[in-house]
Amino acid sequence: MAWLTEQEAKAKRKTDIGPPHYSKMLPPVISKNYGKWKYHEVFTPGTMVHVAESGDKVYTVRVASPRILATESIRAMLDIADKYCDGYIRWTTRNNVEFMTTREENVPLIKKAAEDAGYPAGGIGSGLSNMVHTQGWVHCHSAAADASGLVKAIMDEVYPYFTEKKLPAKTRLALACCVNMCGAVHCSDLAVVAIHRKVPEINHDLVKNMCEIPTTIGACPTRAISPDPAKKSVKINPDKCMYCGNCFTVCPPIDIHRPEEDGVAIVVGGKVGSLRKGPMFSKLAIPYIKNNPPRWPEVVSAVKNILETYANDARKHERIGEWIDRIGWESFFKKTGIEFTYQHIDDFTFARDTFRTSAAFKW
Amino acid sequence: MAWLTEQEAKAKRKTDIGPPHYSKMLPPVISKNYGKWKYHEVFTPGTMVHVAESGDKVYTVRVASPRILATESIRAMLDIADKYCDGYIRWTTRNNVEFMTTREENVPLIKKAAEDAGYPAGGIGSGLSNMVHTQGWVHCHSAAADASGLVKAIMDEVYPYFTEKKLPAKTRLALACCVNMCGAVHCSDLAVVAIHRKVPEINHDLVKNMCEIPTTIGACPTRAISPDPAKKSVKINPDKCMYCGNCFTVCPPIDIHRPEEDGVAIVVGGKVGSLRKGPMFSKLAIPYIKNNPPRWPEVVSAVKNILETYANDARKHERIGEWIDRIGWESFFKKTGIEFTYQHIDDFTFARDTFRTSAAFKW
Amino acid sequence: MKKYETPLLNELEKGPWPSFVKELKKAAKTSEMANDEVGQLEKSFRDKRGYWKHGGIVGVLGYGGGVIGRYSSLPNEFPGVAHFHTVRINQPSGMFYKTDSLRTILDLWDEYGSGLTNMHGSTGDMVLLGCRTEALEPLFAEVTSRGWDLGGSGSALRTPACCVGKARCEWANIDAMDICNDLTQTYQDYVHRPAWPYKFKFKIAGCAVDCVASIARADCSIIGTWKGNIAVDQDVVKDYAKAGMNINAEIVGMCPTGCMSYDGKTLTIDDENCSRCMHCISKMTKALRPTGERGASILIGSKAPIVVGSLLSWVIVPFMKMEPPYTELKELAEKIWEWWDDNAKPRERIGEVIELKGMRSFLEAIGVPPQPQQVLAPRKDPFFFWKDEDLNGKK
Amino acid sequence: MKKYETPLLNELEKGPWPSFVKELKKAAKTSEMANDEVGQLEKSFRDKRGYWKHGGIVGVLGYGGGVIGRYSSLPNEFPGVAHFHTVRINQPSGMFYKTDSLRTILDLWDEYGSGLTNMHGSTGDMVLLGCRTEALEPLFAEVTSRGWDLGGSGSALRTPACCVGKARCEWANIDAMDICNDLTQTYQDYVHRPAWPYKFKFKIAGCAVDCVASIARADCSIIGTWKGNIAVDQDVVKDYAKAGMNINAEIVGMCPTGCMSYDGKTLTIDDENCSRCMHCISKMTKALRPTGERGASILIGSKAPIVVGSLLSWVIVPFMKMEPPYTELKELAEKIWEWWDDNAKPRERIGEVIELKGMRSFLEAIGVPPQPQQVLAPRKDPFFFWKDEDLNGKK
Ligand code: SRM
Ligand code: SRM
Ligand code: SRM
Ligand code: SRM
Ligand code: SF4
Ligand code: SF4
Ligand code: SF4
Ligand code: SF4
Ligand code: SF4
Ligand code: SF4
Ligand code: SF4
Ligand code: SF4
Repeated sequence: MAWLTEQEAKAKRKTDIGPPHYSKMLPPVISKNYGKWKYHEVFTPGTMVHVAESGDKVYTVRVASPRILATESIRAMLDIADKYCDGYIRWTTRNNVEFMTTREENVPLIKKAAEDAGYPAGGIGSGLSNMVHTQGWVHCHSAAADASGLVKAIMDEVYPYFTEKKLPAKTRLALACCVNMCGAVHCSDLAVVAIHRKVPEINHDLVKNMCEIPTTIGACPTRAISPDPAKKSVKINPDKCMYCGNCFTVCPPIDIHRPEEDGVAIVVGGKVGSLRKGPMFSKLAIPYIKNNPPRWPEVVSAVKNILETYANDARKHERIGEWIDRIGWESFFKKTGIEFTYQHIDDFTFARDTFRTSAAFKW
Repeated sequence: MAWLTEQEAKAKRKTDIGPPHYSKMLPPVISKNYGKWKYHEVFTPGTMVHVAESGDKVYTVRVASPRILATESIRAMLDIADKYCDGYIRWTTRNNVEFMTTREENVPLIKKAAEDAGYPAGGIGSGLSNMVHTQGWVHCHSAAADASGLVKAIMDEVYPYFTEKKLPAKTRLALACCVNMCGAVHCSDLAVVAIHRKVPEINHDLVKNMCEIPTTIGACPTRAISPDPAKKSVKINPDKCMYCGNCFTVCPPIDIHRPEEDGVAIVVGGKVGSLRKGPMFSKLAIPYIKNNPPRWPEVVSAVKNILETYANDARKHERIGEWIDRIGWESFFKKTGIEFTYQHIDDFTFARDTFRTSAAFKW
Repeated sequence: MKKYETPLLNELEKGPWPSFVKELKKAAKTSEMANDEVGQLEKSFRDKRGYWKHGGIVGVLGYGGGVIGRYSSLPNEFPGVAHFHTVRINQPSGMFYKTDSLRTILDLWDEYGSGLTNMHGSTGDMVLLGCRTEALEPLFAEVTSRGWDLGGSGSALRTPACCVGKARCEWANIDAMDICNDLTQTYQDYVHRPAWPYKFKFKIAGCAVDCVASIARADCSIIGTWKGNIAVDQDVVKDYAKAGMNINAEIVGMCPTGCMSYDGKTLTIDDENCSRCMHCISKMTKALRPTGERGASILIGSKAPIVVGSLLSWVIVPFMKMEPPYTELKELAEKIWEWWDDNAKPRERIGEVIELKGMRSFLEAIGVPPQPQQVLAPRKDPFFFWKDEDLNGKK
Repeated sequence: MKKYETPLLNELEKGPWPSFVKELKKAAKTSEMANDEVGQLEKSFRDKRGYWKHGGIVGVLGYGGGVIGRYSSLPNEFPGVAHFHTVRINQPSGMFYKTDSLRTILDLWDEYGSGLTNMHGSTGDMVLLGCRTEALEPLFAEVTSRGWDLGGSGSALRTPACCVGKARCEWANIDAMDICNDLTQTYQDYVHRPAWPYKFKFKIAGCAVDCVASIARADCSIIGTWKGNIAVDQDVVKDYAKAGMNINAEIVGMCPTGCMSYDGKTLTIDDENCSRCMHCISKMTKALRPTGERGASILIGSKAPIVVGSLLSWVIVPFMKMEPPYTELKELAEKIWEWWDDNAKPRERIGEVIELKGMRSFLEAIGVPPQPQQVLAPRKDPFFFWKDEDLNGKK
């Protein structure tokens, strides 16, 4: 293959056609039974069956993915799909890969083939699924920690909960590499969010040359930035700065990176489904753990500690947030042994609703 | 008795002595068993006994009061206390009067004497107590409705729940005659709060002479008032005004009174004790009912409707707020037949937390 | 004395509930002031509006509060209420009265005022309703010479109030009446000489049942509690069951922490998970009793809605011992007032200021460490601040 | 090709979870770009910081979005990532792929880009990771000529996403994939040409289980529901019991409305009090089925925390029928956008604007009446506003 010339490209290009219609992508058993499924049954964390009104069955093998996939790896998956799944494959909303087949006997073969390729089966039912995450140092300018590296380190450690061990309920881990929170970690059972913790440093000489002052001022969501006419640059009010890095986005000489201060916070107890208690936000469990690549052992053990405390203490079907709701946050801190700090106390817009307005609580 | 002369007054006056020490006011059985009570038992809504570790008993007869009491009436009560209670009497935190005696046989006599004086016994246990209220047209410049009149009309109607009939739990009614809410009705099971609903009218000529412009501007909590230099007066931004009447307090020519627009709102579901669900704020049930003195029949029947719906539907020990919490506000509106309006939807500072963030609700 | 026709008010003399109109009219028999109050009130009922003007500053020499100035806006029509100030007499803690002691006040009030009262005002004072400016000084002299004093008003410490507590309640963990009296006496100067950004209220309840609504309407709510188990008398539990109580539905099923169980015979409490909410104890008072150490939780900030919306008090100190002379409590209160005074704009209550300045700055100023009991839940959004001292040496 | 030492990254090739480092290195075998990505990433791991610069505007002719411009801040050291833009390819609704169809994209990407992908991005796109500016136009021509198109970025309609819905789930009340596809196709212009105050996201879930997290991360969340009873197959209930399910603890006791009961034989649902939360149905899928009319609840406004804190979506329309061509939904969406456009400052999401301007003004503009389903609870403080039209003629 060779690159198209400008000419060729102009001739070929189309616009506003949108994605291919999904109907072209569906395995025949899905097309046939579309909207007519009756029930499903989970066999193992990696396998389940859906049964249609018609009696048709579709077996699904779900396998893990690091989300960053080389084309070569995807091709390997497509080969499996060609071999066992009539040439169809699917990705889930949490970046796992699903192989579907109407032939039960293919299930172990698919599992084996995927595992051989490096992608183990799991993630279905009451356990851990893939950890949703974002770009990190691999691609984003804003990242206060890497994404994929942390995820790999964490998932290696909690791996059995993906492939075999059960938890009281589905448990959703997520990671966002900065407070923009592209991972939408704000409603996860347990999420890692990378944070900066210091006001960015300004290289005034470079600002003068590289940045538009009004744009830079406008980029700050808390209006912490004001002009510094003497230096033909800007200054930052440290009491207002929330270390979001928006200024850095538009003006790289305002450097938000602080290798020794950046790190991650851990938030817990969020969910999105309306089942039982309804959707909940994740709340702060640990305000800061330092970046310690390549394997972030402190983060990994903090995650494990919370997960295992939950696994031992929660009732069946109770999500992390429901469990904490029942026992109370004061018990959460006691049982996990996590220190409670000033950072845990809300001082943001809606702080009021987080203060305890009751004389009833646990010691 | 004659008035003290200025001279005499100067000679006699003391300052900063504070109230008499409570120990001088306690019946002997109370002094003796202070801090050593063991349990109590409620006999009727008007009578109960407290039993001390020592075996001593104190019987209490609680009677209603309109709170506004003429000295003559208080003297009549003191006479009863002298006769049956060794010369001691008590008021409760909800303005009822308590007669205490160690002699069981006095109980019916006290009850009878108080009822003869016009003050029926009741208010103990799972039912209605006195309706907490404030000044109204009797004394306060700020009042958007009367207080005592509304309370009298309501209590006449729900009277049986004070003297004999039970409710699922203690039910606290309250009334505040303006949004200053001196009655602290913001945490009552059911409260009436009087409201203005229109921007005050300004008599500019009088403002010029009677009011300090900066004070007037400063009095407005929402900064709705700004100078009107042309008129040497002020103007009000109608989008910001929340009809609180603070401007009228400092500048009477800015008249907040609008006889045809003023009236009351009804809020429900508050409580203060930490039992079970903990303290709760009252929430808006009915945004407006017009002032219709002397007996406000529309308000009375609205109160009765809510109370009876609650009485029929709630579980034992469930306060109004707990009941609504269990059934959901959408069911509350359905069961009471109360119309849901734009006013019910919060648009104040903390609106966000009142919006429904779940796909689970009832039709 | 002018005779008013009161067709509207008359309607409120009917019905079983005690009638305030009857009270007004009782006083009006002998008081011109009360009589004109009746007249003006009838007019208010007719016109559906009040006729009062705010008072400006009236009071007694050397005090800045205790009297609420009020004037009729129709002084010519109703001269008896041309002045109609209220006088707040500080109630004895717990609102017990020896009858002769109270009679003294009534007699003075008939002499100097309208003969009308509120027993009591919402804050807790005995409110004497309707007094002329010139009566204030002599009335004050009479009242104080007999051992009574004025309560608070304005930007001052307001009259503290409490529940009946140890006087007649088996659940009082602290001596609410004594704390109330002690605070009132210790801080007389603050009660009488408004010197703060705004009002400040104390309310003291013996337990979490909160019979004085302290958590809803006190800048500082002091609520008794305990550290220890709930003792269960299983025999008495059986009595309750026999008497028809559905223990599983009414007690176990309503326990907010789910820490109780009942197998039809024995009631078991997992005390470590009890939040001391008082539900079970209040419904089975003969069978259940707190045991162990007693003290109070200190909560801060409740108030009515203006300006930023009503607040319930927030837990600041989960547990404090409460022994006279209550030094720890007073030291805390004084630190609170100092910080408030330093940080508030006029008419900002303590709760509002904490919200504006952040709980951390408040806690640091009063020397209270962060504790999970202070929050219902930790913060959600990751915009938390770090001081240099947090960064250095920590983790 | 430069050979990087990667002692730190190597650590992440170990362990049972699939390794992104292996993926990077697979691509690096043939791609200079991927190779320098590995080099720069190793440096990031060593220095604990990223080395990227935000992109400014890069893209394809006539489109304002679909490409995220990104440049290394160390282009001399890592020339392969001097440009390292990402290209968002709009995924087919539901993320099913025919293998040959997907191979087409892979082949193109090996030719024009780094060979690295994200399957998928958080919004739902197929993300092609690492592309030079000059590759964008030809790549775009190749991709579109094969029936694919770019997804959204910038202040535009973002690529809509949905759960698997009717394709493979027994609980889908609406055709999530079809709605997703229809909205994507109908609003191609809005996806490709950012013309709004900020981004706008649609996510569509077939039921309240919300397997696409729509309620947490979509400006408009469309969630399937039903109006009708839950049909109970009592025989199958018995099977579950026999298989060891503790129906009282796991189902009845966890029903949030308390509307279920089970006497050891029959499972009863008081449907009027069911909130359709999906708990019981999801845990006993063989025994319980919704019946009756199907449609969707429309919710508005969820987003990540910047600036005013994270939001969950708010119920606006409790129930809407969902039949193609989804006219009612589209009319609603268009009214929402119009009001948003009229009222938002740049970079204000719809939820933020509703909060600022008040729910009433929003509902009035889009023609939706107030309904109790829109709120968890009514307002508390009595500071509500009255329009003249409310005062005239009402009550
Ligand atoms: C006398 C008084 C204290 C005082 O210092 O004056 C008092 C006295 C008692 N209260 Fe109270 N409460 C008193 C105001 C309150 C208040 C405050 C208020 O209403 O403003 C509350 C909080 C209400 C709220 O949560 O909104 C209050 C909530 C309770 C409760 C909790 C009810 C519940 O389950 O939510 C109990 C326990 C119970 O009833 O089982 C209780 C129980 C009691 C007991 C049984 C305590 C005891 O063992 O002596 C006392 C008599 C029972 C009764 O009245 O039914 N008392 N009680 C107050 C009487 C007011 C009145 O005249 O009616
Ligand atoms: C007399 C009393 C009502 C009653 O009928 O019982 C009362 C009456 C007034 N209150 Fe109050 N408040 C009274 C207890 C309360 C309470 C309840 C309490 O203290 O437990 C509250 C709610 C709790 C709180 O403090 O927030 C209360 C919240 C207010 C407010 C709102 C304050 C706020 O921060 O939101 C104002 C407005 C103000 O301060 O300007 C207010 C202002 C007023 C003024 C002084 C209005 C004024 O500017 O003149 C009222 C004088 C009425 C009059 O004509 O005499 N009053 N006020 C209560 C005091 C009697 C006493 O000393 O015992
Ligand atoms: C690629 C992706 C993360 C990923 O690894 O999957 C992503 C990456 C970026 N997001 Fe995001 N967002 C991505 C999904 C999200 C989501 C999740 C979702 O859409 O479901 C969210 C949370 C939901 C929401 O919209 O609030 C999200 C909330 C943000 C925000 C905060 C917006 C806000 O209103 O709070 C920003 C900041 C901004 O818009 O300036 C942001 C900005 C960015 C930028 C464009 C930062 C920038 O200024 O350059 C990131 C480019 C990264 C890069 O280097 O390529 N991204 N972003 C996701 C898009 C891929 C795709 O198209 O499928
Ligand atoms: C495949 C997928 C939809 C898709 O379009 O891709 C999917 C598929 C199913 N989900 Fe899901 N869910 C999927 C993402 C989600 C999400 C979204 C997310 O995680 O971001 C949620 C919301 C989580 C939350 O609330 O925070 C989700 C919460 C559930 C639940 C609710 C669990 C609970 O009790 O709270 C169920 C019901 C259950 O497990 O009993 C469920 C049940 C199911 C069922 C059984 C539905 C069915 O009858 O087919 C499907 C397989 C079960 C399984 O995976 O255990 N699915 N499911 C998604 C798989 C993601 C993955 O790779 O792991
Ligand atoms: S979360 Fe932040 S750092 Fe991570 S991809 Fe999104 S914008 Fe970039
Ligand atoms: S980091 Fe964020 S808050 Fe701080 S100055 Fe920069 S833009 Fe403003
Ligand atoms: S509630 Fe308002 S009108 Fe009533 S007494 Fe208090 S300040 Fe006056
Ligand atoms: S009524 Fe209140 S909000 Fe309106 S102008 Fe007067 S002071 Fe301001
Ligand atoms: S608050 Fe507690 S101690 Fe005080 S009276 Fe009420 S129940 Fe008794
Ligand atoms: S006090 Fe409350 S939490 Fe404790 S056991 Fe009793 S009901 Fe349960
Ligand atoms: S959201 Fe509902 S319909 Fe969609 S996949 Fe999940 S369970 Fe099925
Ligand atoms: S769907 Fe939810 S609310 Fe309805 S019966 Fe089932 S568990 Fe209860």
